[in-house]
Amino acid sequence: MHVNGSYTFKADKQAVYDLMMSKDALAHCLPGCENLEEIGEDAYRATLKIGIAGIKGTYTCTIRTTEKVPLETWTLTIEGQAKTGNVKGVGRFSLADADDSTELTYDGDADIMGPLAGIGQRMLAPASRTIIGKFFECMSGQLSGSSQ
Amino acid sequence: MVLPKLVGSPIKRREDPRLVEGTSTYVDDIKLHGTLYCGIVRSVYAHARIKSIDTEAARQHPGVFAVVTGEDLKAGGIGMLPVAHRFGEGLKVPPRYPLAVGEVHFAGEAVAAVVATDRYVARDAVDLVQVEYEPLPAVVDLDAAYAGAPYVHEEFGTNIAFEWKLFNESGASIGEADVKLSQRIENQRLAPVPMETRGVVADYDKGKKSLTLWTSTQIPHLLRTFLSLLIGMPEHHVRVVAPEVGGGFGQKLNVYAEEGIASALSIQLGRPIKWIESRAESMASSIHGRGQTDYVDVGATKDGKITHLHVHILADLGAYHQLLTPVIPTLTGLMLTGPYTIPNLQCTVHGLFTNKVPTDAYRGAGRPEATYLIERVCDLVADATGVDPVEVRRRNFIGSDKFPYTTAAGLAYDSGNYPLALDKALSHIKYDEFRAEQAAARKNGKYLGIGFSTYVEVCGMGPSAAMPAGFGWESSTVRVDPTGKVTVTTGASPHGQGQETTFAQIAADELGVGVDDVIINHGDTAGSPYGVGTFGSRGTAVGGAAMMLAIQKVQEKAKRIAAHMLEASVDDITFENGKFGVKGAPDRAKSLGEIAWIAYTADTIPASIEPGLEATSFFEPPNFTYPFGTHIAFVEVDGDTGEVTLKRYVAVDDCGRVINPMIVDGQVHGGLAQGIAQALFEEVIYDDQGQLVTGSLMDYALPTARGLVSFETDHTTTPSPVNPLGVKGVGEAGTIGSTPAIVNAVVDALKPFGVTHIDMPMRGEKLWRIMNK
Amino acid sequence: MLPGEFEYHRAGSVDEAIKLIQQFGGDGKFIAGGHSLLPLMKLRLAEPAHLIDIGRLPNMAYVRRGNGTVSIGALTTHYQLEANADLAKSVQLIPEAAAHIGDVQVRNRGTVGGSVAHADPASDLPSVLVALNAEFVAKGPKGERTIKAADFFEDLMTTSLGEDELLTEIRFQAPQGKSGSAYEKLANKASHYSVVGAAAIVTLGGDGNVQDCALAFSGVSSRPVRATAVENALKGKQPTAENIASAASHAAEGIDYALSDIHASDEYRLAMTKVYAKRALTKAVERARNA
Amino acid sequence: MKVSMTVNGDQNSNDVEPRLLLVHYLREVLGLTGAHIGCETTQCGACTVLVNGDSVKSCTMLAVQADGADVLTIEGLQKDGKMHAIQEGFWEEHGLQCGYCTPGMIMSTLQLLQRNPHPSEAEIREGLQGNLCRCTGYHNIIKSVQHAAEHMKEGAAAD
Repeated sequence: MHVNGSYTFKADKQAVYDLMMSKDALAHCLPGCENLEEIGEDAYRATLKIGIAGIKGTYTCTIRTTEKVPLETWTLTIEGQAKTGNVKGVGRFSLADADDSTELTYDGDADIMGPLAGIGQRMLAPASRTIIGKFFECMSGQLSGSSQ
Repeated sequence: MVLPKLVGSPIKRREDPRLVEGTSTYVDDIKLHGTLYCGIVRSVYAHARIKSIDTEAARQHPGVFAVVTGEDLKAGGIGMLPVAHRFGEGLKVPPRYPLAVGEVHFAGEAVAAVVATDRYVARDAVDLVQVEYEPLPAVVDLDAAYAGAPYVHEEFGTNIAFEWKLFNESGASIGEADVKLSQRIENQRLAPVPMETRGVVADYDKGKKSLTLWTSTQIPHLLRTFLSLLIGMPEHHVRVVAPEVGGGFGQKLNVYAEEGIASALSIQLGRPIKWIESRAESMASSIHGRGQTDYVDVGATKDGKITHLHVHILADLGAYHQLLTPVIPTLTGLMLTGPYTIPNLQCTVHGLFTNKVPTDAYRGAGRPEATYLIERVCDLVADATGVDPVEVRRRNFIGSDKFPYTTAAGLAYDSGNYPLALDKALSHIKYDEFRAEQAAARKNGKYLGIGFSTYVEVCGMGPSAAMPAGFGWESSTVRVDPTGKVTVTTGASPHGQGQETTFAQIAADELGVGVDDVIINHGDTAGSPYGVGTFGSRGTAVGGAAMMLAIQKVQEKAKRIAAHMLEASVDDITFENGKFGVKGAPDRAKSLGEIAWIAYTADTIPASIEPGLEATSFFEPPNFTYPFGTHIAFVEVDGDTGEVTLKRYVAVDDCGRVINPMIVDGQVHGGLAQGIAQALFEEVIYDDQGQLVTGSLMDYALPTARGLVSFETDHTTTPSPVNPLGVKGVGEAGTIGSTPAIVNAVVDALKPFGVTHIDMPMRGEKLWRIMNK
Repeated sequence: MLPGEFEYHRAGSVDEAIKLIQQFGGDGKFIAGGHSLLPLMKLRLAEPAHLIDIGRLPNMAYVRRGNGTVSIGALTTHYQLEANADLAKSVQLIPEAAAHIGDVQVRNRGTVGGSVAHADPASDLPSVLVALNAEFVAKGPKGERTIKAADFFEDLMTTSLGEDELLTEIRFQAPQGKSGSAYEKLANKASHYSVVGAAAIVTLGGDGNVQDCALAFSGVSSRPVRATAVENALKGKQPTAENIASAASHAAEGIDYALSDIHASDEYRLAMTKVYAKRALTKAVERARNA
Repeated sequence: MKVSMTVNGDQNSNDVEPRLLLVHYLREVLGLTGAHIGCETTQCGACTVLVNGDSVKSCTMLAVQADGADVLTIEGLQKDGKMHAIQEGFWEEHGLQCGYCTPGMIMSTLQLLQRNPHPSEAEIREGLQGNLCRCTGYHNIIKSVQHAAEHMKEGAAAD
């Protein structure tokens, strides 16, 4: 499943980049994050409760940031396992200056393996869109929170 | 009293009272004391290496009795699942264990099994088994699988499991034909979806060291043989029972992992084990059907005579061979010329492994693909030559005086009269008026279409020598009990076809008793001679014929006993109006019951006659049968949405002699619904990672009452010479004939948009795009 | 397909139901007919630890009319809407949309409240209620409040109901004067959910022109969407076939996100909004003329 | 927890897990195996029974939700050992083959004819939309329902 989109942050590139690399921000904004443990450089293990409304799966995830070009681009890979199946998301992120703000664009693939793929296909695309949207909204909130 | 002639009458089905009253027994209705429930852990990946399986949490779960993996079963002596073994050299056969060992090759493949106190706890425990995988690249698309790496089974270095060729060509080459055309034709994957999913109850008797397996199957006897080999238990210690079976459609013509797993677990735990497949499991792990991409080149004359047919079939086998997997696309190759005299035929089949559920026989099994292809070709030739599609078919028909007829593929068609069925179908419609109505409607933006399909199928499977794994015969025992009642056992194992009725009609007529004096038993290996099963429209053509031979033996013996009773010569004994008498002395005639009593009391019969009145026969058919017919579909395509509405459907079928016209029509109706649904909407879809995205009936559409019409059925009767009943079989006719009729009708409707071919299914969006490009 | 374990509580009153849901926080779920929740639980996509059965709460299944306001109790089943003779005359699109839901058995059990609180984007009633500018009455620990339809459906399976709030009633003004309404649907062939569902209400003035109209879609986006561009294009105009078609051509405007799945692409869904807008409006106009 | 319900006129009371589906209560606890399970996602209708007079898919209802209810299953349709007119209709018109969908189909037909004693073909097709049959193509099911409608005495449907 292809996912792409963009989000505008009211901050400069450095702030947005730092935010996206921040363990604390991730721990706060990754959907249903119950713990985020560093397992290496730019690599974490986390338990995420991902879903919409009452439909949530608890995923044991590894999260890695690779191919970093500071202030420009990076790749985020999330691999998770849950009872309803496994997920793998690989997203390429990039930042661009916009008038007094920064536009983050992402482009990637999210693959769902297992029962969820077979029974939930109708909902997967809009659900991932919603979940990603919430993530950025939360991150944006972190930004304004930290500037206060 | 003159007994009514039952054969040919639409008598009500004798199996129905228990079914409409809800008192019948399907597998899940069997409840043995102490039963434990089995749940299966299935692969979430289409292709992956199993790194580890952690069963501890599941084992610790309250109510869980056992958790086993592929390695456990293998160590316990459980072997590999069987495949059709007479396919020929060069067939690549990957090993397949009931629970995967080392690697998984499709999403849904069984990886581990749990056993628990009830089905809810078993389901809980399935979630507690942790499997760690190393994902490997999945092969999904057929053209990509043919092109090369990645490979489903790395060890073969190719995805091509086999190559199969037909070549019969002489004279001018296709390049010299007046008209040449090429078409890529897809025949999408389908799920059989019997309303009852599969299910198993395995019960091991420690004292007798024997196993009874109740399973929803079409082939209890073959299953018993293969199961004994799979689990290493002597065959005579295994009993297989097919209780009431809620539809098969080929999906239950197989030997499945769970039959072995439940058996192994019952032996291990000494308790009855029940496993009932969920619908999601059924969609993701029981066999699928169809799945071909066909590249077709056609040569024809200007006036629509097809001279050359060259076909390259890419057949989607899925990840493994099930019982008959590689055979199915070769049936397509053999039936490519349909009811037509096409002199030059070339066909190459490449059977391809993909990381998907294995394909195998689904209602029609290879023949719907052939019929779809050639009937599409007829319309393509009509388009290219300007000859009317009906006329193209007429010009290419094998003449009714040419039978038996050997086709370019080498098959000997038994009997047929194709123009007769076509004419009869045309007599139901007003073709010219429709064309005028269609032209007028088009001017108003209304798109009406008519589609024809004049098919022939190969049925009555079949002579053993021509069958992929032999086993082309069928058996039956006919016993007249001392009170004159008749107990028939048949090796065929019907599952909705109504043979408890049709066989009783035949037996009652032939033995001079009432239909209620006959009972037809089937589906229990302990209670019948070894048999084969019900599939390939063979139940009556082969199973009924076997019963007929046994009846004839009983009749002969009854005559000998009657001769003794009547103090006459056997040669003078007649059998009329249900009684055995002496020529010229009808008042002295004896009923079957009177004879049976003497046969069993046996104190008055001479030593030259064995006691009892029973006979067993095995019937080996000398040839297949070839039913045929003409189907005509009327559709309307919504110009705004592309949605197709079926307006009318006419089916004229010839299945040889008809035993029960009501049942024959019922078989046709059901087949039509399945064939129509393939044309319009049924489709198994995998994503590019090999995940099944049509994994439930929320996404895999089955036909409902609302989307169909009442069908107009009619028949011609051309008896088959290859069996003593003259029957041909009708179980698959509707499915085979209808798919191309619908597609041809939709393409016909969209002629104004310049299309000549549309791949199935005819989804609204697809047609909308054609109309709005 | 068997649900996981949970504790079951049967609420005897609305207050008790709210008390229970408060007690269990995010681990509790209301269940009425269960036709949205139980399938998810059987697939183990939803695993609430506590089910609070509100299916027997008294006096919550009704359709009432007074002073032009129609009130529908949250426990009213789809079948009760489908078979309501008064609605069939006054607000045709409600029984019409209800009759499009699932099948007879589903309509016998499924409730209006359960369906809209679940907010499946492909279910039929949400767009109907959005077109009707309905109000949703929610009761929670802090008392009762009403939520406007435009604010009720927030996103995919997400409403503005609080976790501890219970939807008790839906109400709206029945269209007045020379009005007609219709619901037209392109259904998914497997699930019967809407690929596109169009809910239209048209009121004609004395001059025969469209005095007021409302149009909303199910199935197209993550939540029901209102087609204001179509409404504006048709208001004040004669409801001729040309004018309806011309207005309907704006149907996809303002839909910033369209669903796309194996049954229909976003492009097709958006195109079908125009077709179904036309069909629903045409039918509504016809009914308004005969009102 | 404890559930009590009247099934086919008989009073039953049992202790069950809250998660037990009604269909499993009927089949496993009461031994009434006429209602079948065919899809589990509320599409096929093989598990259809009447609860308080309404046809429902018993695989999408918890047994505890039916506490106190009056349930009618296929086993309760016969009166004095005689088939119900709908059962007769399905038998007469060959409205079944493998029989797996049949009990649900018959219970849906009962609901249909209770609400509409003389349905048109289109109304029958609509009324049976919630029941899938893979064998008959519905052709003879339509005829079976018509046969039943003709032979059901006025008021008999409500029995």
